[in-house]
Amino acid sequence: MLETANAQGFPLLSLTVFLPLAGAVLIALMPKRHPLLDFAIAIMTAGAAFALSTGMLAGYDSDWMVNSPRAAFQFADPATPARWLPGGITFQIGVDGISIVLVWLTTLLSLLALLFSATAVRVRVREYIALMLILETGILGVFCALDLFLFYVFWEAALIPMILLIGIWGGSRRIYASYKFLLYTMAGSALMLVAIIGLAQWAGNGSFHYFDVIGGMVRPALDQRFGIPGTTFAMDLRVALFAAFALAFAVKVPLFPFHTWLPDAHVEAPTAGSVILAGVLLKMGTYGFVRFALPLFPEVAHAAAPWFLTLAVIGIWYGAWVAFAQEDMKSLVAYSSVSHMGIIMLGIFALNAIGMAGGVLQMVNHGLTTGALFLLVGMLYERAHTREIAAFGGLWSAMPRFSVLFLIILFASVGLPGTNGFVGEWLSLLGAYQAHPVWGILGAFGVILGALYMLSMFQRVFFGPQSELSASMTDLTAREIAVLLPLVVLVLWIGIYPATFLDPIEATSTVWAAALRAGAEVAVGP
Amino acid sequence: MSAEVLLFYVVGALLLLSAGAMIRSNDPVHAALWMVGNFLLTAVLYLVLQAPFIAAVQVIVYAGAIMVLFLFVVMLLGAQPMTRSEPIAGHRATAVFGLVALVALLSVAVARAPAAGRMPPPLTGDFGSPEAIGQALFTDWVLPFEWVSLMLLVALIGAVMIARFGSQSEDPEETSG
Amino acid sequence: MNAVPLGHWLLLTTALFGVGAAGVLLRRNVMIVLMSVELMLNAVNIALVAAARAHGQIEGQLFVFFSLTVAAAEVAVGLALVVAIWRSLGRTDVDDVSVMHG
Amino acid sequence: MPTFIPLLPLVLALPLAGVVLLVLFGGRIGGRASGWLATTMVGFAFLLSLAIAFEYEGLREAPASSGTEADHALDDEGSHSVEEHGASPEWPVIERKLWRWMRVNRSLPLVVAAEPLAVGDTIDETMLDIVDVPYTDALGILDLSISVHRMWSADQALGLVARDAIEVGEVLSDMNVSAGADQIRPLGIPEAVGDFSLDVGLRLDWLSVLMLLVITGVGFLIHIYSTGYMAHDPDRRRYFTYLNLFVFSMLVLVLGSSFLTLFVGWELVGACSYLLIGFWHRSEANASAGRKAFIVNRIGDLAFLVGMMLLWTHFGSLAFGDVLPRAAELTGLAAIAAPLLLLGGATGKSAQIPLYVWLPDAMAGPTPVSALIHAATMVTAGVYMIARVHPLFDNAPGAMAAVAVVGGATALIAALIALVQVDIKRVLAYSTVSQLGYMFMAVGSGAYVAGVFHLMTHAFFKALLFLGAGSLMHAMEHGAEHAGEHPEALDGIPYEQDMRHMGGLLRRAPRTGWTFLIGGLALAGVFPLAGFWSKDEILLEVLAHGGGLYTALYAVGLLTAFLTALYTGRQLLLVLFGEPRSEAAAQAGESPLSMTVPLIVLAVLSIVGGLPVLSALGAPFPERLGDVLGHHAVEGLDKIVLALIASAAALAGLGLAWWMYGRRVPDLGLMAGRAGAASRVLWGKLYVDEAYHILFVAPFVRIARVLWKFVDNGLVDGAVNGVGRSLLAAGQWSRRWQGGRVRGYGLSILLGAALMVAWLFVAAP
Repeated sequence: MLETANAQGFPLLSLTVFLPLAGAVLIALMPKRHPLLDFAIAIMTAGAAFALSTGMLAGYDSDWMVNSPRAAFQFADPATPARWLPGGITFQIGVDGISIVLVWLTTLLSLLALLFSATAVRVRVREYIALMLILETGILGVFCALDLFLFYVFWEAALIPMILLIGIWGGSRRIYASYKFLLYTMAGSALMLVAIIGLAQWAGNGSFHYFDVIGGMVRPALDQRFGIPGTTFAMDLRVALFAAFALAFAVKVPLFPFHTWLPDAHVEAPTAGSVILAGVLLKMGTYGFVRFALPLFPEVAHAAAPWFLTLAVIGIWYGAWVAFAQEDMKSLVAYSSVSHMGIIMLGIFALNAIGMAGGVLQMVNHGLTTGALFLLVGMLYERAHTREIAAFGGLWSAMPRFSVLFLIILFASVGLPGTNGFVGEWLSLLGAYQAHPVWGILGAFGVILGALYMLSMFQRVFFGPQSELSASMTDLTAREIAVLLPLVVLVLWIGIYPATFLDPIEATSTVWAAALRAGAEVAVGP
Repeated sequence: MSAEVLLFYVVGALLLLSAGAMIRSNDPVHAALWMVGNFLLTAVLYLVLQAPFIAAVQVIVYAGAIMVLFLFVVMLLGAQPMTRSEPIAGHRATAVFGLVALVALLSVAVARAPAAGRMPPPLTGDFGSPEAIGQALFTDWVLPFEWVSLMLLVALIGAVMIARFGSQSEDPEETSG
Repeated sequence: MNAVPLGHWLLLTTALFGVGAAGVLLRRNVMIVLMSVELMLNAVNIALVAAARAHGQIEGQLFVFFSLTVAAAEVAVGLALVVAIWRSLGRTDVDDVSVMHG
Repeated sequence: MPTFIPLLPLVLALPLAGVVLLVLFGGRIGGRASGWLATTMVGFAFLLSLAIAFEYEGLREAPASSGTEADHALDDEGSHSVEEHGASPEWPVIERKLWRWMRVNRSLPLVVAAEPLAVGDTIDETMLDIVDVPYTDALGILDLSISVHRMWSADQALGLVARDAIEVGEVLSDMNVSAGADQIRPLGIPEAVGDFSLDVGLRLDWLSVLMLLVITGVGFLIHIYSTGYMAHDPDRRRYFTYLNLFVFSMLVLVLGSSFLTLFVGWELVGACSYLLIGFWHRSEANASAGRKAFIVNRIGDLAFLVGMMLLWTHFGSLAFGDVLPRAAELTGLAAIAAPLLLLGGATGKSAQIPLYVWLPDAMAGPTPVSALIHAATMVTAGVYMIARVHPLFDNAPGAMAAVAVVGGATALIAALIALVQVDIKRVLAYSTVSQLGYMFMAVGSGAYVAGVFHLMTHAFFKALLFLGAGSLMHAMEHGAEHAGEHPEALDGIPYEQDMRHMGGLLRRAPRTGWTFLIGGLALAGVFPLAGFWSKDEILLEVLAHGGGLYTALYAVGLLTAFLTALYTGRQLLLVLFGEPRSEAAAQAGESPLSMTVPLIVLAVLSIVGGLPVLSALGAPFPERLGDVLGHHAVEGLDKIVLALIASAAALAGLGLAWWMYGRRVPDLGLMAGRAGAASRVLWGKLYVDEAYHILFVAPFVRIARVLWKFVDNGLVDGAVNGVGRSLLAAGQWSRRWQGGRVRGYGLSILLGAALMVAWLFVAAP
């Protein structure tokens, strides 16, 4: 059914997705406690997954049959959907230009987080590593699933290890934080399951496969548009289904009023958990919008866009503003995520190719910069055992290398040209401006607000008279630099030559944006 | 105002008073004594209602047998200190509210019922007499009567079993912790 | 006025029933709770007899007879339970008896 | 055959290579070598720029054959020449694409049936026209929907370039397969503006050549100076890294061939400025000054960003070569909004009202930084930008007037504030703001050449003044060391910067002193120094523009010229002449050659930099600039008379300064705002900082805390936790009723009974 450009008959994608899981199983089967061996297995499997995804990113053909959303999917595995469970549930995974960059980001950040954890975690190391690997598989599955039910399974599967990571290895309020995270997410996704089942029944003719469902969603509108007697799909039902999806994704993003789980989860999570959480887990929400909520309900999306744009703008302002008042570095970065995710949502709900491409690229960027920021804060925390901004000051003299790396990442976070942040923000804002100028302008204020809180924090931590604590700090070790350096290089790479990532993204988002627009037009009628 | 009416109001008031005193007693012995008084006043009301047989049974069974049972058990258990705290938050308030609501609703229902104003008809001489009751009991109602006797037997055996097994199987020390 | 209408009797029994119910709900001493249950039964009995009188039908009194019997059985079993509880717990507070076993 | 012009990217690469080398190996080679490495890089960049400039001069050609030579000259396929609008330029505009930066919304092939199809037909390639349109509309959707209904025997996507034969189902034939552009029309859904492709490219014309020379030339001198000035700083390596990065960024700004490339440099220089102002980061004040500069700049940048979005929405491109020739196509609100937004960006970068507040504070950085970034190059970026995009401003006279008014007001106010300053660098800082206002006045009058001309001469003499000030501070420190005592710091100003402690330094540090004097006189506009020519040109153009507003601006300009001469004369008298007013000044010593040689070079440039005769010798102004910015002939005004008026204003200012400060020993007690209300207000810098603090900063900080503590933790999270808690409480409460307690069940029965009775009332009243 699905012909792909990269069908070599070799299950490249499945291997990437399930290798980490296999690593976790292997670690669980290891008879004795050899933390070093466990780490070796974990890093080897995560590294192999990273290598495979790098190969796929390089092998992704951006120009192959670019004019159909379906055709954008490559590396599909198996080539035709396999029956998985009774009731029309199939198994098929594949990537288009949007998924492939997120898959790559996931494997990269998982590998780096594992490398970082080699010294950071001291209790229950085995379980920790295994959970990280399971988490990786879950997230990868979310980005690849081509069956709605499969997507839901991965979606929930990614949730559980994260909760355990926060709840077991977290800070002092870890139980509260993990419960809050769990309940928020579950409350969001429960309705999504209902919507998925409904869609399979009403739109997919009993099939849960993505293409069947999306085709079924558009079909009645097409029939009506061309005067063919056929099924109809009531608008209020569409709205309700869209709302169910949107709620699940909005919680995950998180969109403005649903964000309060994020600071708690971030502050309590172990560093590697924060990296994954901010780096890729949040992207599951925005990805969900791009992959499901928008294409399945183009006309509802168009109608609802002003509301989402408004929430996104509120999130940009609000997250930045609240971040400015933070006293804990980690919660500052957490609130900055709320702000940055707002920019991504702004780009996505511009519903045009530029905004969507910018939004997706910004997902990658935010994963890199925020992941790096959490790593940096984690490295500081390992030394100082505090993240309180006021405890530091004058850190630059004590940790010059750390400071320089922090500075580069900070510039990326505030979207300085030459770093990745600028490319993504610019495209997102431009797309939003093109769709709705007022929201584009209001969102652009994030440029100032981001500089405000980031530079204030940077000044208080790195500049000024040296505090006692700062004076006792030692600079980064070679291993820590090795963890950070890939991120710094990527930050500059994407800033200067984004085509590596932007080409697959734009090839796909251009098609999707066209399809979205056409879908909305067809549904509304001339 | 006839003696019947007078008795109704006086005895009715006393009945309610004794009931209230009973449920307000802290000492179960006092409560039991108030209950006896209550039962005896009830018997008087039965007499007013032309039910001498029931009145007699009331005195014998309730004020006699059941009363003695209660007193026995009370004596057996001895005086026990009672805590006044409520384990269920809001129980007391909810209970009072529910009681007032139920009594008020029932009162209104009774007052509005068509039969509320019904006056007792004049009666034949043997209404409520032992003969009349015996007649009915052993003709039309003989089956229920036998069932009830069987039930009494079951209750008797059950009571004995409960009391006995309770002493055998349960060790206070085992469950106290 | 030389007779009492049925409504008055019923109001009286309603009040008496309420007092009994209050005893059941508000008291914790199991003995008094049991007595309050008797009070409620008694109220119902009076209502039955009053209805029998008002309708001139003997069946009301028969019901009371049965209910007295049942009450006797109930008291017997109830008190046996109280004794059993007391033996196992050493207390007879109704709120202590909240689990089915042990 | 040009050999150097294709090497243009190398000019950028040299300072960037300096940055990379310093980051990677700076630690190993040490501070001194780091300094010389950086200097060498910029030096080579300067030499290359010179070569490019000379070569570009040789590309002059007859208008008819415009562009062809450049095409031949650059065999690189990314290079091409673009013909500018306007009066037949004599030099080609050379653009060179380096790489594609961003590409979005690519054109997609659309399949349209060439002939109607019938049921059962088989499509093959010959039957389909593949049309290149921005997007495929419904086709992607169609193929999805059809696959569900299994209309396609091959189950193949429709419209997918028809590589394989496809059997047509009846649905498709009903649609006539032309479900493309003609049947489906936009329905109020914003339409995408075509292919968005953005290249990183360079653009060479006289404007960028001039800027190139100024940046690398002055930059080179300041690098040399810095090796002396920073000789004892342990963090030299970091300093020179930043400095090289700055030069690179500034070159990106002026060489960029599109708005977005310009913006890259625009923001990067801001970041470098942030880093360099806060270079001595141990002091909280320096770090705050850097942050303030960055954030105020970002406010301007936001306007610039929005302006770019607006332009892109209208033109679908941000390349200068695409937008500027079509500037006249902008009409209505966009025509005025676009230049005004760009002006907003310029006010931030070039420290104009209302965003000028960062520049005086920026003097916290090392003095060479003040000279390079905050006087000669970065702050003039706004002027450069307006000149660069001048067709947009030409298209909107209202925006032009706004530029001129902003410039005039800034020039006057900053000059007034400069009158009372006692910090040698602050006088220069406000002077810079004021002179930038002058340039804005010029470009706001359409006199782009005059503005850029003043930009250049100002770069010479203001860099000279700042470097001289740095050298004098050096001399004071030297003197204080010699004397063994540090003069007391007054009003929180370091003694070595406080003019009240100076005096008579001309004798103690003659090389520095004389060059500082030359710079000061050039700033005051004394004939025949560089400042005279450019200032005169600006005043002339403003008056020539005509109209009441511009006549008033001419008066403002004249008044500012007078004030400029006044505060400059005051500074020169206080610093160089009279008796030393402290031991440090009395024993001050001259700076090393590495510092004074750049001063001498700049002094020479300040003397000859404005001479009209240079133009004939091939200097890039003003005729050659006119090639890019439009020739402007002033008629009907007597140039000589106007020049005399301007000179009179300058001399009057100097004279008044002498009368107040040179005639007798100046009264130090009256300085720093102690000479009456007016001076107090000026000393307080008109309380603009305080007003901004009360209006913006303080509310922002307070609202941030309220949002966090009250709104986020209280309301938003409280609502969530409240839902959770109430659910929990409901659970806890109801759990008790099910806890096996008899009376609980009893009460339930009772309530149930009550409800049933009540229901009976409702159901059967």
